[in-house]
Amino acid sequence: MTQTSLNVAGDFPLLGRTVRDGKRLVYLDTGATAQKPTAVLDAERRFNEKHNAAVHRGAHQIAEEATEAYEAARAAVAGFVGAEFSEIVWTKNATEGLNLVAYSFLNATLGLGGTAAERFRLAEGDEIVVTELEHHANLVPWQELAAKTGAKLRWISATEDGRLDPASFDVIGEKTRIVAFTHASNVTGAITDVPAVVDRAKAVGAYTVLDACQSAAHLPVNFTELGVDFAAFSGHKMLAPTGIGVLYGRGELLEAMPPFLTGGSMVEIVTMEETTFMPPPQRFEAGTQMVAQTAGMHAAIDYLNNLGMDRLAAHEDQLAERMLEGIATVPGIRVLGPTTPENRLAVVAFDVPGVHPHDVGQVLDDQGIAVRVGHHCAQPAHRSFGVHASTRASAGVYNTNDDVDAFIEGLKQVVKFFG
Amino acid sequence: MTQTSLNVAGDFPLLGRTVRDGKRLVYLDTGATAQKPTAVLDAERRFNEKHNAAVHRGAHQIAEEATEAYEAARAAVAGFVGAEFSEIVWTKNATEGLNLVAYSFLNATLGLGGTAAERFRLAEGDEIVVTELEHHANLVPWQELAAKTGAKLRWISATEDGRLDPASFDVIGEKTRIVAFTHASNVTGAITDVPAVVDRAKAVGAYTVLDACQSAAHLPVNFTELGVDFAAFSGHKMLAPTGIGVLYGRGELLEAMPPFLTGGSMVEIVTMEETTFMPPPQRFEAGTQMVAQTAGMHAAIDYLNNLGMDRLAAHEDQLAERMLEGIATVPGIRVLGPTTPENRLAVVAFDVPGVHPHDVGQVLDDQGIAVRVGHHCAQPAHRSFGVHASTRASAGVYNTNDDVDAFIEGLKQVVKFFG
Amino acid sequence: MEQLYQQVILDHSRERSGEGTLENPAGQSFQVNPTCGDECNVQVNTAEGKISELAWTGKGCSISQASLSLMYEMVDGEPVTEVEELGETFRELIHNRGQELDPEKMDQLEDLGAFTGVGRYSARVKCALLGWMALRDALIQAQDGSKEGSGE
Amino acid sequence: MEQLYQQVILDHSRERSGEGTLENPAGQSFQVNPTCGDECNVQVNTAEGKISELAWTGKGCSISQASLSLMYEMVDGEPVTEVEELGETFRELIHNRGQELDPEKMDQLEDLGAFTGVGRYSARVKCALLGWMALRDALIQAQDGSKEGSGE
Ligand SMILES: Cc1ncc(COP(=O)(O)O)c(C=O)c1O
Ligand SMILES: Cc1ncc(COP(=O)(O)O)c(C=O)c1O
Repeated sequence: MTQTSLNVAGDFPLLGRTVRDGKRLVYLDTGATAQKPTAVLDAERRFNEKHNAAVHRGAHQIAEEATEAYEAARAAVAGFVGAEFSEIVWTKNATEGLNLVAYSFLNATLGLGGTAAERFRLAEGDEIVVTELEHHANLVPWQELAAKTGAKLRWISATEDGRLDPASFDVIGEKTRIVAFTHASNVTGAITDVPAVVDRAKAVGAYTVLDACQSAAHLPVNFTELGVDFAAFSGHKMLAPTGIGVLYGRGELLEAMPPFLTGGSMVEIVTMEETTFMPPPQRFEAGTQMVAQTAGMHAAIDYLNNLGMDRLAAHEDQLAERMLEGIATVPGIRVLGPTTPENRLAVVAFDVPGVHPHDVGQVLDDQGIAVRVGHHCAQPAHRSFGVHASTRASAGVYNTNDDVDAFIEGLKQVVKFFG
Repeated sequence: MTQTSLNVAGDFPLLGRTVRDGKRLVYLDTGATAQKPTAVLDAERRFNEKHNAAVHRGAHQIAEEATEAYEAARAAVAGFVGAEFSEIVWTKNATEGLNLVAYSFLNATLGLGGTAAERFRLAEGDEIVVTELEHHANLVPWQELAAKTGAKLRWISATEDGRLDPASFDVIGEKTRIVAFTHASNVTGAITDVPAVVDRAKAVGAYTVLDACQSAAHLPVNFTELGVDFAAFSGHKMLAPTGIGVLYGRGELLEAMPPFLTGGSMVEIVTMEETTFMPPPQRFEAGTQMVAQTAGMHAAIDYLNNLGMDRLAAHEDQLAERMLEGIATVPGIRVLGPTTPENRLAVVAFDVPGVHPHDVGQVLDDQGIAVRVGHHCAQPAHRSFGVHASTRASAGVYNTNDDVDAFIEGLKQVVKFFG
Repeated sequence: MEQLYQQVILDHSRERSGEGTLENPAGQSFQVNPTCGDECNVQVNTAEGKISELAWTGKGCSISQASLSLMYEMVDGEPVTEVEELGETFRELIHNRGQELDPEKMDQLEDLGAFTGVGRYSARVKCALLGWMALRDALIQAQDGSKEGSGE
Repeated sequence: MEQLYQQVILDHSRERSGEGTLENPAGQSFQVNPTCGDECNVQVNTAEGKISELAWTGKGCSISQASLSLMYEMVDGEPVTEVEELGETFRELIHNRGQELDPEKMDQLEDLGAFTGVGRYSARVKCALLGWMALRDALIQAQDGSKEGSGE
């Protein structure tokens, strides 16, 4: 096992702090949210100190600069995920992006968007397919859409090792209108075979919605090549600030889709009676946007591009392998998900039989090791493993072998303490 | 006229920059977005460098700190607007807050939220009342809601001097279910007599939705005393970062309302079939929130509280008076809105006959004076004045008499250049 | 760690008192901790102003389980008003950021004083209080019921 | 200021050429600048590969009005392919951040060169191009129409 450490922890101010009476912080909770490099914080601050103004709404110099920064960030994101400029819509987080798609289908179903939007109308008898491994963000909006339109929710099930079970792909059938699925599970870390799902969905003419929240942050992704119709992810998981997310939508679809949030900056002509809307992406960006955060997002993309997503992925593969091997040396621990490093992220959830995750996390925290405990917003995924909750260690660009080793050592203390 | 300058421009780094080849920046576009004091930028950065972690989702020390910062900011906002802690919902901007209310009514109408939510159901024959002075953010969502539910949109009209016309308040009648209106117009600057509208709405049992986007930033406000049911405003207009906004909802109503965005952190029990939701405010905060921005919002509220909203309002009153008097010295200019300083903000839109607002703004910009040109996201308000667009100067805490004087001088140049 | 996981807590989390269900509870309350999906159900009957029967089921961490078990031992058979008062004092302790309350209150809390350290960890506050939230809720129901009952 | 508001522009914004409407335009396009609500409507007929008739209406700032007026003068009666080429060159100029293009292109642009300064102000780019966007759109319609027409 070679060390592929990128040695960038020094770029991340928060990682220099200590916790619990002077302990070195070992941050293994990147699956929840990533720490931010100085370059990102500087970019956001520079925007606020030099170029802050209303975007697409002013004719003065600072407003022009703000608008240019805002759209340059969009171009950077488009390049990062293999999309066209106007296929990138800013949202506050991935959750909003997924809701945007669900609500646009609802609005079309309720008659908005004219004939262009008829293709998005749902009716009783239609089916929406999700999976048992979804984060609540890519499950509950579809439950709600089904409840409101009379469509039926069906789902792909999970295998014992936490992957999508191809044997259950036949829930995708003639009645399927939408297939919403995750690119990578935030519980099991398993990476989905996207083409297998997309091919099947395309064969029946269903729209595909990809939850790229974990993947875009850790793998090179190209939505055009993946062939999905929509994809959503969050900046805060990929070194960018909180409060900024992205929805990708295939150009032709965004063109035809009715808006979701309505208000300023997304309209053409407004009378008291009636309103016409701008083309995408503006049509989906109502109100004053998270402009300073787009500047931070731009810097995060630059940072990741400089590093190279391939190198980042290789680095994290190696950490995943080390984590899995380390966990295997602690007797009794059950990994929820694949136990081998292929086609998975460095996101490892596990069960310590007889010890509740809260207690596991507490003993780790006491040693300075920050992990996540609970259901990680994926209760059905946990239920598929027959557990209520789990402990999850997840790595990022800044983690090192030392971090993994400290975590394994900490896990041994947990077992000792409660053993 | 006494100078009440607060002399705080030095707290705002951006105001120290120059524009257009070294000209001093005179920023009179606060109605669009405010500049940020160092204290706000520092608070946001401190959060990112010391306390950034997932909120309400982790058991490690940093997650605890992040959660505490996030909820402390909510408490500060609640205190600032006279609300209870759980009546404050974070949004990305005011636009989202207003859409949240409209979509929750829609969801209730479509059967979600059980019997508790029946009170929000709309039906054909019901009426929604708005006003001609609304920002598109408080108009288009209601147009859309009406189109989707079969309710009818009616409106209060504007007087010649840009106030709500009490003679038209009788559009609020027995069929009215919702009255959505602005606390202060972002075009005319007129402050609404809120009790007059609320009393009428209450008399017919209609819900009231207040657009407090301009008011909360410039006046002391107390939503409980105003007696409104919902109110929305944006952080970026009140010295806080972009990407953070607030929806106020009366406790009893938020309790009964079905959620809008769905996903993580707002659910109780999730099965593949069905989901139960948390109580407010969490029910309305799906996904990872704009946590660093709440820290910035907290600092902005502290800054405003230290200054005193009464003093701020008095300062801006004086600037408004100086602006109106100055404009009156430039022949031919028509103010859109009240021409006297009572019951108005320091937001002054005007028409220079024969000169298009773009051209007005350009000549001002050339002198370093940043104003807004266009329809300011309020096309119907402009139409009520018989114009397409206007130029708007709007002041903030950091402006001085010198700024106003420079603006008036600039306006004279405009008339000279195109005269 | 030892400050948080006092021996009393570890013991009660392993050997739990009061687990079970009642046949005809006058009050019952189901509570969830949304972070982890932990849950508990508390059932209660009252008679002559006292808790006459009490039982609980639940799954959760050592803190929440020990809290339920110790709660059972401390309040079963006790006067409702005293139980409510004890609950208030316990809540106060848990919100006291790891500091003890004044000696009088610590005396009143008896073994519950072992939870003092929980207050240092804000993410665990809910764990310690989950059972007590359910109890408060269940008691309100039980007493509403008995008032209604006696009114007929 | 004088760099932006060249005399040619000020003159054309006051004395506008080509304002009006056609009776039976083969192509027409309505364009809005959402920032300010400015709008224009361009109508066109083509014959033998040339613009045979052209008219426009609109409201907007001096830049957009002057651009429409000068556009009319430059393209009315000209071959469609040349007009499209001119439009491309003009777009290139406006996106050139205030710098002139190479002398050959500047020659081609003739009086349109007065718009060079607009490129320094990104918020005004749309003003200068609004009419040309409408013309491009209208020409596409007109030619689709004439192709369809000739096919019958
Ligand atoms: C009166 C009024 N309402 C609503 C809004 C919308 O606010 P935001 O764009 O921050 O959502 C604004 C500002 O643009 C406003 O001035
Ligand atoms: C797989 C997955 N999907 C969706 C989300 C939701 O992202 P956010 O909370 O940023 O909206 C997350 C993270 O919480 C996630 O891990």
